[in-house]
Amino acid sequence: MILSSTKELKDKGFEQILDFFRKKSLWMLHYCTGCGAVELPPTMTSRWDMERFGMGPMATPRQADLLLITGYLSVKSLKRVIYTYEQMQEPKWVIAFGSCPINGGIYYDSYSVINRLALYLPVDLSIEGCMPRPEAIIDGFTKLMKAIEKGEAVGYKKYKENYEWYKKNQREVLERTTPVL
Amino acid sequence: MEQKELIEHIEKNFKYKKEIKVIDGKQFTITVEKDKVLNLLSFLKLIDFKQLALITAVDWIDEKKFEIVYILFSYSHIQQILVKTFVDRDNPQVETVKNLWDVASMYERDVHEFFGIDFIGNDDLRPLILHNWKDLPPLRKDFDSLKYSNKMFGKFKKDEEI
Amino acid sequence: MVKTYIFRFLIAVLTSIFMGLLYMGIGRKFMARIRRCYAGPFYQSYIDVIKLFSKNSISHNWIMDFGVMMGFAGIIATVVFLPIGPFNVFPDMKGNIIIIMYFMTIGYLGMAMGVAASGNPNATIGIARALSLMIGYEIPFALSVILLIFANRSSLLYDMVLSQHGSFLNWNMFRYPFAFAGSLIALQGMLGEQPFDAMIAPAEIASGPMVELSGKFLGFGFLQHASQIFLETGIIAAMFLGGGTILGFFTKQLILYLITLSIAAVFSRYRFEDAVKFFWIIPTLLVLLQLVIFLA
Amino acid sequence: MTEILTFLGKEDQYEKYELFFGPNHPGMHGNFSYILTVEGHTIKKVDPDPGLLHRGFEKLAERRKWMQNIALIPRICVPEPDINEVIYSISVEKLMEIEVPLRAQYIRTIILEMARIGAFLFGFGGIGGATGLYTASYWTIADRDYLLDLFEWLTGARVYHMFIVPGGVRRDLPSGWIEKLSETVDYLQKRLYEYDRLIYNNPLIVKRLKGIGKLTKEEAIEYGITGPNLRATGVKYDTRKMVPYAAYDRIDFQIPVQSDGDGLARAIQRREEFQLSLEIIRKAIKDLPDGQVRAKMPNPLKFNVPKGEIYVKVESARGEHAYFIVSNGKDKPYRMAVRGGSYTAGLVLAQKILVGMRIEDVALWMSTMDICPPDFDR
Repeated sequence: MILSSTKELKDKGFEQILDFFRKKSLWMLHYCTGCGAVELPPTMTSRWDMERFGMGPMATPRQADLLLITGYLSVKSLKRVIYTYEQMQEPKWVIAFGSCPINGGIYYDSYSVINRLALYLPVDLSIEGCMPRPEAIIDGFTKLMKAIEKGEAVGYKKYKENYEWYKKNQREVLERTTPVL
Repeated sequence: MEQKELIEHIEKNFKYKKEIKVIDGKQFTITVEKDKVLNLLSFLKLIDFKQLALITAVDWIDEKKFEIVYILFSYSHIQQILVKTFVDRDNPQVETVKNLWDVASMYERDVHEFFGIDFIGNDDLRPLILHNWKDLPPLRKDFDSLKYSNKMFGKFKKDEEI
Repeated sequence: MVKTYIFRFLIAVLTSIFMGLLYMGIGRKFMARIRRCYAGPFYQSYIDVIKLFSKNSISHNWIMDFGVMMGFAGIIATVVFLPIGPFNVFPDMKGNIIIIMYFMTIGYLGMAMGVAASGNPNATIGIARALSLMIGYEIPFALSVILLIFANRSSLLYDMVLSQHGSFLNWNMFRYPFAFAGSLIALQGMLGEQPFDAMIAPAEIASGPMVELSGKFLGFGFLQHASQIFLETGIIAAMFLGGGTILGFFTKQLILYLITLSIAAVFSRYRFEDAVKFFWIIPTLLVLLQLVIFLA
Repeated sequence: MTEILTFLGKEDQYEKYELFFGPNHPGMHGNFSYILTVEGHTIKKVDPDPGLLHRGFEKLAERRKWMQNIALIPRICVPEPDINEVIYSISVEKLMEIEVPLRAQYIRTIILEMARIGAFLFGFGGIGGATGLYTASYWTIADRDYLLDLFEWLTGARVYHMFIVPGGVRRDLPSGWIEKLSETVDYLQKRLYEYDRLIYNNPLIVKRLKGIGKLTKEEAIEYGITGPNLRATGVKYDTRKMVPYAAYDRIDFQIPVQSDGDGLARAIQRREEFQLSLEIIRKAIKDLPDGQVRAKMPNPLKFNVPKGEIYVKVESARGEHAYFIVSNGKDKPYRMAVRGGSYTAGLVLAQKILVGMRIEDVALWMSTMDICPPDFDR
């Protein structure tokens, strides 16, 4: 059938050509997981105009290539983010904003915010700053584009290979049956 | 009414034991026994304290008490009243005020989740904000947030990562 | 003989997709200028389509596969009957407009079948809205088609184009201005631009019919939309703007599309039943008025 | 026709379904979710599901010193963070009985009004986004950036400024800033007329907004609706006027009110308050006195705040934003409770008012009420 997956396109050269098109047309999911999302509207609209890079917000995870974790993630959000990530179709990438997804940032001692996102989802790129300025966001996007072109942004493959490990970590946080302390 | 008249009015017409303390020109507190809260609140609602701005609690762990605070506001008197009551920390129970204000049910759900205080008569005390919470209610003073965070989310170890 | 037809068919379909995507790209640039920004290059839509086809896609069941394909095929099949300037896939058929109108609905019905199988309530609501909107704009559009059939005593688009030859004042646009206005409003609805974009409405139903489409399915959706832009602007261009040479035809289409977009840029969306009501009142009355003038 | 359909559908259970409106729904403002039970296009039941943005501010504030909290609290409310700093500072000043210099009060006023305008611009864009008029969101959000540039010049940050501290403000205004601000205010005034043409006089927007989520005065007060939403129902109350803080008692202004209490009235009320904020900034610039910008404070890492409790509220773009702060005389707050401006609107009123509404109006209702999930998630 025509609609079968791209798996047969194993040819490396062909994949490289496709990567060129993928990087030129990154569609991000319009999902504000945290406070960094407040800098996304300026990035999307007239002043910084991210559409110049072929990027645009998409309504549903099915249509998106890029999941933005805009800042901290509470446990409740983590569950939704994982659902969302698994609904997205490969190839897909994750960008983490700010310091919160790296080590908890200012919320390092919060009972509700996860400290390190990389334990639960494969992060392809982190953007520094609290919160990242639009320039920094666009800089991060261009870096991701370069990584995609070089074939280095392979978080989704990592997720598939280490699925058990990620699931174990996720379950530890989301489906705990005993008190922590 | 001005604050002074208002306090006099309350002193005169609300007979039960109470303690009134002025914070500043626009707000004052009234402390009552916990079984008189409902009486006081319905009395205040009658004298035009129509807005219930917040229900919250304070954990006085040294005195083994929870302080429950009802914050009311009146648009005609331009006065804020903080109605306070104390409940026992081991058996924290107080009557619901959701029959007076619809909004109270959500505040009570909130306070129940974060302090473990039961509101008798409010049957909708489902978890609201936290996900799958198994520990002590988090805003109690004996709950250590940092310890919880370290144990639950793990300190960042580079070598563990893939 | 058959080979030539297949060849001509392919040319028509590829032209429609190619030009449709080009119009989309130019339209995005145009929109961006209204919004005080630049947007991507004009060839962005081609990149998007190639990317979509390079992605994995998820199919819920074979009805979804089939429905999406059918939606695309419906539009393609319609393009075959459209005289692209002087070019006709089947020179003998000369684009019967009744067939075109009939085939155009197949695209929507196919899409409806496909997305209903995805089981997402947003998609179902979206397609229900799309179909009710269709009932809305089909009325003024059909009325203006009837008017032109009366006027030309022929239901062939080719004849309608022929009758407008000569000076541009011969165009039906100037002969029947009210009908043209009505059809232009109907075109806005056909293309699903604001104020008639209730079927997509991201803030309401999360992009409606497209909500569960991923990868190739969305790619087909994209291509369908591209062909649709080509087809629908093409029909209006042939009916009211006198067809013309290939280049002239493309220019007219583009101008029609840009007019649609500039209306879309400054209007918000109607609720769908308001939209249907609007279609049944304003454009319908306009076309009816024209019909009365014509008959009188 | 409708009656027949209703009759036919009476026994029909298949019609009802659950629709997850959010968290990753493009119509949702921020990270929040309504679980809607929908019949056809009509909503039958609403169950809000907050907590997706919960960070436990109330607990974190108890773990930090009085001064350290300044870095934490602006993060409670993202579109308009400065109100948090000002409430917190006012509470600390009132508990410690510190007199704030007049110039600092005026600077606070200017900052607050700028933040308010920024939040309104976001709100205008939200109405555009919810109704499909994307041009409006492109324009307003780009215009908001002029304010952010000024903030950046003044404080070094675009969004979280941490500029208002107990005792005054962090530093004096740089030279040339005021002139630039007046230019921006004039520019925004010019743009406002453009928005009038695009949004408020747009017949389709008016048609969409009219009658959405109609509230009466009594209902609004009963449900704890505050701010512009309350004034849209006709209650002439503004915290800035009635319980003044910063320099609002020295600035003369009129409170605009509407009477209808529906979506259109709320939108127009916001437009009027945008105008009002521009005026307040102009007046504050004109009256700006000279002098100190910060009262003398004890060592920021060591100071204790005397025992006491206080409930401080300020007017934010979404309504009354308030803190209830309890101090037990130590170097950290004993308890800090946050009452966000849209707490009751998003959680309680929604359950009542959305029932019977159609799904296409949910996003629009949310943007006219300016519901901001961090308010109740904290």
